[in-house]
Amino acid sequence: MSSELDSLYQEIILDHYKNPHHQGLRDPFEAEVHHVNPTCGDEITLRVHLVDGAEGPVVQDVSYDSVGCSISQASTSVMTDLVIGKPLDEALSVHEEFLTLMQGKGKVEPDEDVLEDGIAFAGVAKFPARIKCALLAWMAWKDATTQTLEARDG
Amino acid sequence: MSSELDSLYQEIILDHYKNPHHQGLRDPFEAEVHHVNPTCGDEITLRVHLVDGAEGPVVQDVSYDSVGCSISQASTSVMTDLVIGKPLDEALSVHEEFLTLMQGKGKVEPDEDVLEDGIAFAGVAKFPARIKCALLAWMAWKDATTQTLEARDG
Amino acid sequence: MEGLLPQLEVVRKDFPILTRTTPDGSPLVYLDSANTSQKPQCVIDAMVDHLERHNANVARAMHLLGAEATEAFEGGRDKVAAFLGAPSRDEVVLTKNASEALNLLANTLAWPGVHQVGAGDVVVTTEMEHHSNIVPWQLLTQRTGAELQWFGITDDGLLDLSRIDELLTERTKVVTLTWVSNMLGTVNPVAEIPRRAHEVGALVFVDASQAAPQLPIDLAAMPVEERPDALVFTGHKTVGPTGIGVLWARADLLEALPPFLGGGEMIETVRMERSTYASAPYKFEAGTPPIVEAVGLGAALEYLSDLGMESVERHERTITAYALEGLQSVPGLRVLGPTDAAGRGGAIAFELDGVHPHDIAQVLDSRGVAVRAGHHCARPAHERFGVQSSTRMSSYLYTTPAEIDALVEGLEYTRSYFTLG
Amino acid sequence: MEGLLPQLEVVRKDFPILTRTTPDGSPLVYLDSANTSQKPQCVIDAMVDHLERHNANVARAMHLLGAEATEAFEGGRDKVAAFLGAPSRDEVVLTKNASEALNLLANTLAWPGVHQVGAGDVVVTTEMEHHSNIVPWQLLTQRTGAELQWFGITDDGLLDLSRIDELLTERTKVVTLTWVSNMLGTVNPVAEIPRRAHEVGALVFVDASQAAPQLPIDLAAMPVEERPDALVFTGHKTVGPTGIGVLWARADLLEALPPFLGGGEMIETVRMERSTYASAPYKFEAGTPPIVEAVGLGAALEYLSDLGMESVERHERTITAYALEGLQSVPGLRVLGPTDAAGRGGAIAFELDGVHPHDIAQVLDSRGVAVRAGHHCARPAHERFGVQSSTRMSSYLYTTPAEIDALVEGLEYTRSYFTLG
Ligand SMILES: Cc1ncc(COP(=O)(O)O)c(C=O)c1O
Ligand SMILES: Cc1ncc(COP(=O)(O)O)c(C=O)c1O
Repeated sequence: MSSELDSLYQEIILDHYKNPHHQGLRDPFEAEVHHVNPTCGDEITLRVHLVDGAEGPVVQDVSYDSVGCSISQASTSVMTDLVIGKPLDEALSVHEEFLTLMQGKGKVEPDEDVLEDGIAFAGVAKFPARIKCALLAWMAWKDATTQTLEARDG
Repeated sequence: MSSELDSLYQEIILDHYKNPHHQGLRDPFEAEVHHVNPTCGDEITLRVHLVDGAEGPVVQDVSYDSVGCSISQASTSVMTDLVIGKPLDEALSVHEEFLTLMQGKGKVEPDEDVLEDGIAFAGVAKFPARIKCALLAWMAWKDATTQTLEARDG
Repeated sequence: MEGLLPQLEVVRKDFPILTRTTPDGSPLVYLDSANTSQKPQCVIDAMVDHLERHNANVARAMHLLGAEATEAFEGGRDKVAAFLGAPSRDEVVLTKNASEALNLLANTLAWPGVHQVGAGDVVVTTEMEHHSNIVPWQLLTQRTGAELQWFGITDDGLLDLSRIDELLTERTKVVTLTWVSNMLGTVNPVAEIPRRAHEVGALVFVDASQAAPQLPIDLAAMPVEERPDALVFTGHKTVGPTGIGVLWARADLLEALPPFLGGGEMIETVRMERSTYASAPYKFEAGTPPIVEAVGLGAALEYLSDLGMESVERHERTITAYALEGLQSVPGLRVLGPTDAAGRGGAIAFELDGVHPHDIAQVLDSRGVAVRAGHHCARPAHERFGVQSSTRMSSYLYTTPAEIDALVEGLEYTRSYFTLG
Repeated sequence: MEGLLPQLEVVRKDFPILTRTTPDGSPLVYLDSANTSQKPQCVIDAMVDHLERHNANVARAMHLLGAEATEAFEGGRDKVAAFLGAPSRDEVVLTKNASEALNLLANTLAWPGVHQVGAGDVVVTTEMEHHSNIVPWQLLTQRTGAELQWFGITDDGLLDLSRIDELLTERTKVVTLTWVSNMLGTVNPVAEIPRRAHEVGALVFVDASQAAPQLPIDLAAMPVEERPDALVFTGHKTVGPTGIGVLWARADLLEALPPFLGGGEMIETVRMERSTYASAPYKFEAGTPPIVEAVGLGAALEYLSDLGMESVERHERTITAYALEGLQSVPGLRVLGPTDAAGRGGAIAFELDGVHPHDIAQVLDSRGVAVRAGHHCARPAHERFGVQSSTRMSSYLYTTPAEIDALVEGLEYTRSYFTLG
């Protein structure tokens, strides 16, 4: 019983939950989005700040304000660690990798070099009801990023 | 097999079906109604002509135009035989009696003194899908009669 | 324990799913019955028998199976009418769920007819409704220019009647409210509100989705001025199948409302230019109705009546009292809604300090205890209490005191796992 | 006989009801499958297993049973998507029947949105539609001031395309038509009409209620300009249960339509003042969906796919050809609709001189042969042929040539009973 639970609630997840990184809403930002998990009401407001780097856009900052369960809060914190400071291309491929892990029904082997603390969510993929929790912030980030790029191009 | 069928398609019914009484739409009339059996599309247009008798209204004429199956056509013919010329009160109680017979699931013993040829429909009560056929004209007559009375009173 | 259903262990045997265990072998403790109830064997058997032996389409079929299926389907309607004490069986419209029944009412009021709702009219709902009794009225009022107003909730979780005179005026065309809250458990004054609303000429609709499973209902016995004009419930919460709901409405209201969905079965005559409609209830049942579902629902309501709704109610009250006591013994736990079982239904929503409802539900689930976490389709009521979501346990006629003990132990464990762990 | 399903007798064993007999012992000859189909054991078993072991509400439940029920329900949606070759599973909305799916389309087009239908706009249907594809459009056009027009029927029972240029103009906002007629059996040109209608910018909706049981459908394989914008069918005619229907519509159409029914599951956030909605398909699935029905429908469509829809189609054609031949051997019998099995579905409506359809159906029923009598929810098509009602036989994958023989013999007997007797 506890072992099943422990595979979900990894130490890393509980740590991020108790001490989330990059919390709060900060300026400057190009896009702000509000996402909701309609099943449970968990919510996140998230801002993205991109700057131009030598080889394309770089994720300068991601700031947020959110209410949610341990999984969604920890996932938000881990996500900011993983994308802030990265070239956008690289951040987007981390996003892809995380998505693949979550949709893998617990059968995908996570790559620690890419996902770092994110590998702790491998266990979540076995709990279909919680996958949405783990993805809430990632989806919000993707959405805000897309909006930022569209605003630039348009 | 045939005996079950024969209990439905009594000789009397088939006779009325082949040679329906009082057919056609006639003047004068006080109310004309159009009823439909939505299940199968059977239709009847029916007129009622009431006159005042010594002890209340008398059913002077019931005339009709209809399309329908053997049961509905025969039932219309029998109905006109039973109500035309009768004091309205008496006609209404024949109507009641016929209704009771039809809703009796084949367990009501018909009274030949009241229902005359109508007793042939006792078998129909055992065929739920056909009860509506047998009642189409009776319901139309009741409706037209009610409309006539309301127009008088109103 | 006094007040439980007699022979509770025998009753539990009627429900095959209650013998299920979790992957690691814990027995299932199902405390999510306000979400959906479990089904007794007799309901399943009735559906199987229908599908294996009597299946046909209804009304329009004249053959042996058609007659049997029609009798079975209309028999379901008769059983619903009997269960509600409906003045007439023709007042019972079978829908797909309670939500459709509420939308049927809201939707038909948008179109021309004596009850049409338009600009300047007011529709009144409450802050403790299920979303299915809020959103249809938002759509109606937004689309017609009418105004939506609502009763609030007191700090104790009761309907706040202090503004009743402002809410019920001659502008008020509709008052719609839940009999029993699916989140707070509150039992609302469903005699007083109809009486007051009828005085100003409003229609009153009652959402009995949580009441029908738990309380005896007898529409015919209600004084006319206190009887709602329409009442809805849903099959799957009364030990029946999904795919079927019930709208009861008084005959002349059904007659006065314009059609909702158009199609087969609801017509009298169809010409390309225009159609005429069948009379109620058929006018509101376009297309092939939920036939096997009506058979299942009929069996379900008979099952409940055989147990006796008074006994079911007493059982629910008893378990609810025991649960309220047990829950409040957990440190840091706060019950949302009335804490006295006497005037309350069996849904108990609560918060536990420092642990998110998802995480509570997850830990409980790992011990085989099934509860619901989230806003339970009652987000405004959550907002009223300043919480974003809650955990909800809900018992039913098959719930035992031991299952409540398992919940309380699970909550103690959750605390230790999360806040102290 | 060439073209029948291989192992037809084994297939028949899958359908428990086919072993039924009438009270006097005649075997059941079920020729009313266009009305509703019979159910194979695997469908019934899937539903029972769900109710006995996995029943819970979906989406909102986080516990073991909730996860299992959600997976089973969404698995049903996946199977529907696969059966239709839908470009995306999120384009599959589960309704209560085909009628609701058609009303969903007609109803949402009444309200503000890019596709809103209003005064001056034209909606085009056909004279051979089921009432469920006529009445919703009458309601829409009457309520919005738009105009309803329709394709007629040729003497041979085909869609009359001679007025197509008048019907499809830049005023035309919607064209809705049946793929296969439930009365005449006609198979309509469902590639040509969408192509032509799309040229004038109209939306095209296809009623596949009779097509889905009989023909392979592959939406993704259709050229975009010939693909309808939406397509509906109903569970109970594809060996699935009642209480479930399917609306497939392209993703951006679903996104553009305003909500239909409001309530639980279809929302994103609810505040008393206003709500935001979930994305498709959930936006159109208010309230508890047909869960056990989705499980049953999934099993049904898998059953059909396992047999192979090409084989089912071949079987239907073969039986239909044999039936057309047999029926036309009966003196005084006139088939309504195409008499060549090649381009036709399995419903065959006919008249028999001097005997009313009710009486035909009654005599046949006394011999265990189940057919339908009436207007089959296609009154305008009957009116077109100057008949008030007809008798209809309709075969399906379990129909044998011997059953057709029983029908033909029964018709001979009917003649003798009525016209000569
Ligand atoms: C062509 C056609 N369209 C629509 C329907 C309506 O289906 P349902 O009654 O399941 O809504 C039917 C069947 O009755 C049909 O044959
Ligand atoms: C109070 C209340 N009203 C309405 C509903 C909606 O019922 P359904 O989802 O079956 O339409 C529910 C249950 O979800 C409920 O608890």
